[in-house]
Amino acid sequence: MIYRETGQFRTSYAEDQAIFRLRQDKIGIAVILAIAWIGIPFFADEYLLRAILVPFLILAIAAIGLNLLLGYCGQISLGTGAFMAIGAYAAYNLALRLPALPLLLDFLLAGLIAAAVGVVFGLPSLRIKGLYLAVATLAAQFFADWAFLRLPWFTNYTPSGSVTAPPLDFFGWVADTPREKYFVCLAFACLTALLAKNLVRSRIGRSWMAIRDMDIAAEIIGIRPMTAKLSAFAVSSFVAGGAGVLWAFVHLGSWEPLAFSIDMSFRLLFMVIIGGMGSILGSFLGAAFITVLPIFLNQAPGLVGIQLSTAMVSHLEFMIFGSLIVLFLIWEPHGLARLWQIGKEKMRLWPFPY
Amino acid sequence: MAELGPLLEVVLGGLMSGVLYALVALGFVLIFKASGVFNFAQGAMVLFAALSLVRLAEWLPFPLAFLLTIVIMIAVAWAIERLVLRPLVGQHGLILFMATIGVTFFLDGFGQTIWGSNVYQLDLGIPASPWFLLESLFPGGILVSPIDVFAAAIAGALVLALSIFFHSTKIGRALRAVADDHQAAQSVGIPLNRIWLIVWSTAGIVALVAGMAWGSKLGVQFSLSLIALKALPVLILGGLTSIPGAIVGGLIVGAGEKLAEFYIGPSIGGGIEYWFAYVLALAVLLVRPQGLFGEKIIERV
Amino acid sequence: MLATVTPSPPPAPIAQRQRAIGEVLLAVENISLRFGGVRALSNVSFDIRKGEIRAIIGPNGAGKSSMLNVINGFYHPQEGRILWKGRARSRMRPHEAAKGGIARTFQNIALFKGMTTLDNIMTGRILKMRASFIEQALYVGRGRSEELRERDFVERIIDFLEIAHIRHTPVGKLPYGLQKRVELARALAMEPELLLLDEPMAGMNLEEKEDMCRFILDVNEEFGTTVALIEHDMSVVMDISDRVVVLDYGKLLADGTPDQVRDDPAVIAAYLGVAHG
Amino acid sequence: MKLKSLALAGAALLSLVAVGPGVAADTIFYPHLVYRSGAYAPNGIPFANGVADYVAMINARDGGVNGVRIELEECETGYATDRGVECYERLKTKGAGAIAFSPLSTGITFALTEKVPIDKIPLQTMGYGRSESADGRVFAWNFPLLGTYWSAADILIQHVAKISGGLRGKKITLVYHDSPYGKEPIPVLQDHAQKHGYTFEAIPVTHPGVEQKAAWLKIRQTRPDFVFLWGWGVMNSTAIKEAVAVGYPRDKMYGVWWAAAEPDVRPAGDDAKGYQGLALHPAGADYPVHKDILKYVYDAGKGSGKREEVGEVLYNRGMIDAMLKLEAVRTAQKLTGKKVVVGEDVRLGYENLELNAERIKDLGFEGLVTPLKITCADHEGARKARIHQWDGQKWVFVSDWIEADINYLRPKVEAAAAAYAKEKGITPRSC
Repeated sequence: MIYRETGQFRTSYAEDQAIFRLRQDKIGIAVILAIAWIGIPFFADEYLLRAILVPFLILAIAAIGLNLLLGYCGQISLGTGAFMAIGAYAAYNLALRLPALPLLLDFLLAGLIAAAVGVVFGLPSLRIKGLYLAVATLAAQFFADWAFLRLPWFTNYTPSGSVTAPPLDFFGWVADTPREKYFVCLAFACLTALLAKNLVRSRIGRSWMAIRDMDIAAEIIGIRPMTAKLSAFAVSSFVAGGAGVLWAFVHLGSWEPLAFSIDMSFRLLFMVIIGGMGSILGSFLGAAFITVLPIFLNQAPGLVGIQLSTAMVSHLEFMIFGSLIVLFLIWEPHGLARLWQIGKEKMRLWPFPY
Repeated sequence: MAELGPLLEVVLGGLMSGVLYALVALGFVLIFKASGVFNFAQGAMVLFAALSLVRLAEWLPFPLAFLLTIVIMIAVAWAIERLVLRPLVGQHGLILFMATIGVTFFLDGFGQTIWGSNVYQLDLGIPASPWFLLESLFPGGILVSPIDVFAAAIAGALVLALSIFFHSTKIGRALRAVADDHQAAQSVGIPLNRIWLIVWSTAGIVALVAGMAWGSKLGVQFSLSLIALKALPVLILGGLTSIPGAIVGGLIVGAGEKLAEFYIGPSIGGGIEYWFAYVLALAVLLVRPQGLFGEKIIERV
Repeated sequence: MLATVTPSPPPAPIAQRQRAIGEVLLAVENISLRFGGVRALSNVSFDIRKGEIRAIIGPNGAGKSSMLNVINGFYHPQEGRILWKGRARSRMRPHEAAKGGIARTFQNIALFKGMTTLDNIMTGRILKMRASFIEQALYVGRGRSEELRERDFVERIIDFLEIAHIRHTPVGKLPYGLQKRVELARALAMEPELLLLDEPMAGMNLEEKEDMCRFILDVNEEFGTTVALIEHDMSVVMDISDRVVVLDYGKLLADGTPDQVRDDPAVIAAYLGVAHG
Repeated sequence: MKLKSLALAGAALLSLVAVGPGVAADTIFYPHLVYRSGAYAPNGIPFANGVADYVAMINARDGGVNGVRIELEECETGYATDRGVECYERLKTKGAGAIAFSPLSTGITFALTEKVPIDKIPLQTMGYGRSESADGRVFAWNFPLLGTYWSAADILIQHVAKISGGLRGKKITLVYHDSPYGKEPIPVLQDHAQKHGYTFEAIPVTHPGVEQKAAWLKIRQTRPDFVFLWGWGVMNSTAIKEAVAVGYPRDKMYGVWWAAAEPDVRPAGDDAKGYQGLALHPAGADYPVHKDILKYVYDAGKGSGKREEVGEVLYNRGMIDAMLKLEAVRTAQKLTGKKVVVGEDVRLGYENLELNAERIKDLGFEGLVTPLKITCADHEGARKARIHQWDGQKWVFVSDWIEADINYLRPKVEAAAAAYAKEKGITPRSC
């Protein structure tokens, strides 16, 4: 009875075009934002902030990046980790070599550099499709892994190859407590989500979806496949690059190329599939799920009195991820986001389901 | 002459590695040809098969363990066909591909759960010490590894067996019909499900052979599943649907990456074989999107 | 839900015009198209005049769809040329044809199945939108105003084609007839000068066909859009088209008014034994 | 239905993650980062078992350290840095608070080095980690006990110089895991090359290390006098197999102490015979401490691995790792007078840790470890190793204890530590 649209009339197309059309949705998002900005920082302990929420938010950003490409434009990428790495190392080098630049500008430039590289590796998408593209993006992944490992300039010739981020100094405000870092990530996540949502409901987003659904039909309505695909690669890589900067600077602090290996790319792919392809909300749900599941598997059996070995838990994690991917692809390709939506529809009709 | 020796050795060593890549790529091609699925799980199947064999052989005589492993691989193929492919029939290739990534993770976890995570030695009784050929011509001779020769022989035999299977048996002809046109094949009364089961089982057995070759070389361990990643560019290079393509692609990648590593690598930091195959495949893709041996993709409107 | 919406006035008045056939809009000259050894079109020439409804008919495999594909740039003929508004066109890609003012629908519906009816039709307005990337990302300036303006335009097409009730439905879930209508709407949203319709009425029942005929005629009348259509239903073709081109085995068999074509002995011969409609 | 169960599962998940199972506050909390699956599991498992069994034995035999029970919790890192950081964040405040961390990964060590000073938790990196962290004045929270990679490199060079009567004109090739771990010894080996006059070449092997053909063909071509192997996990056994395949003599190969254990040689079978490596401690299960472990843990059916694997090289190393940590705890208890100690106390314990021969004997480790003394300035404590050789069945010592040259290494450690201090704005403590 609560989730109802009866009596809510939209009297202009502007209202009908809004991101959240129903009053209940507006209230819902306001509550969630209030919890995220006021509630969580108030009661969350350091562990929750540092080990769960910060990585969750950063991975959600990266997942949005991949989702724009895979879920909206239909171009698969197995190299998201590479673009995160490019962002991270670009920001590191900018901060190191151009200390005069403010950190925020470093972040932005790092994202742009990732976007530029993304376009380069997106070029094959003009000639090749689907599975072949997976190989092209894998090439990006392996090449980036190698470059940051073997070309010492990128790591400022540190003997170990491991680099350390500078302090998070935003125009004099230094984020060093977990709470402050959480705010930084939250701000970026909100901003990314909003911008991504705006893009996908604008011309550019529609041209991506047109390419995804039927590239031939897209062409006949005047969409240039090159522009659409490359812009998707650029935006996706920009977002992934930004997420990489946060992952390195905020979450890890000190890192090596392995932090952005193919495992990271696969994890992000899983987030998008499980969360929901073609859904910004899904990126958050997927990121939450993938972040929390290992921790859950670690702790749940102990609570109900079953002793699972660490190895078993880790193998279980593999098996559960694998099965879930298959299950979601079979039953609900639009993932958790779609399930959430179905839930809302049910609420809308409740208590009269017909 | 002194310069030629190492060059020959590198090429030879590369070609031998290439044979191993080709063995893995072969499994991919079989499945792609018959079911249009780009089976990312092939590498996981290699690992699973090798693990099963090596662990079963610990308490069974080897031939029995081998047969039992074949049974296991057929069971795996059946499960994949039944639980993953059938519900997804008719879906976009990308969806199927992602589903096989799911299968990969499942098999990796499952394999380690029941068989363990250690490095297991797979001793097929092949001497590991190298042979040195043509010692009169080159100082130190040309080094050849018996395991590599064995693997190459196995791969050759397997390709031969598969060709006979495809061209001279009834099932083989049915398989080729399916590869050409699913609907047409079905309309002349070939049960697609059974065909798929046969193909996946064959791919499972190819995985077992590949696992034996790799396992006897490197030991059987989790990392075997990563060779799937090496087989991908081989596949792209050779064309997704061509068995000779897989072999030739494997040889090119194997020899090419070892040569590149050996001669170019040191000057740009080394380790370039990590990506060389991919960049090579990418370059080929841009020139010839269907791969060296693949059928030309004609787009119909 | 949107019944109470009061549409704002249209941004630009659509010119009312008399149904008069104008000058040549598009001319195909000596077009030959081969796939490997197969000849799809050989030496075909005809023209389409501004404002007319031009039908292309012929038995299955006559090369009708190939002809449309040549016109909007999917296929590049080995010989011959195409004159668009009197200017010879070199090889062009379909999106360039779209930019030039050619829109089309497909025999097997080519909608964006994952998007709603509204979004599908909105894609037809992509060429009319100019907002920069930043404006779109921030949903400000032209990013916002264009969305609203084009939404308004699209709503008028939605009203025109009577599909307001399925506005927010993903098109994949719509029945066949409605999908065809949405596809027409998307093509109309492009405000094309030339509209290519590939069997717009295939697989429809009588009532749906009548609706579709009405829409095509209205489009032609109200918007002044030139229409070239492929159709199997002879009665429809004879009723609505101004001129008819008949193709057979990739060759031009006849060209003229419906009456002329109907009485052409060559056409009658070609159609003997072929079911009409 | 699907939805309802999903919602329920979600709620359960969240509540679990937020709260987690409690750990009694009157126990000592021992977090343990392990890898029991993936490419590095073959080496991760025996080490983890050694730690788990030793802690279980102390709990069973003594009821914990000075009667305070130890609560051990494992967290799987898969040798991945981000997973390691997540584990650290999760476990650091659990129970009464973590006593110390041992990530068993140089990459994770690098990441945690930035975090431990803030959280005030010691980082025990026995036989690995950042070499310059031996300087306790700058790295107040890092304890690279028993020897860093710089020490390891120095010991290896001393050994090969001794057996070949000088290294002038010789060739030494390092085959290393391309990660912070593998790169760590390079500066010392390069520096020695100038001093001793040998040619040095380093060949990287990319994670996880199954592609080494080109590396070994190169070695076949250049024929170095010695090959040092700085590998981990499946890379080690692959290296030995490739060495066999190119006919490089195994007895010219020397592994670091992480590349000289049973999982490294066994997959190569008989061909591994003659392979040598550094040993921080002997292998074997006939020390008093093993008898207690077998008696209190395995006889009670609580062993974490197979009985016959007790006493393997990495098992023993895990055991020693746990023992040193618990001795630091014991020292901390004595110094602070507290029963339940946490990270900050344990650091005090580390910096006053002294194990003399007598104490080692009491602990049942006689012959397993050499005496060590950690001070505020020296966090390494001891820097000795022996060379052992695989005879096809077991490891046999072929050298006596060799001690790294502190007079040579210390200035390098201090210089590197000073550079780090400058970069991070740390004021070194005066010890």
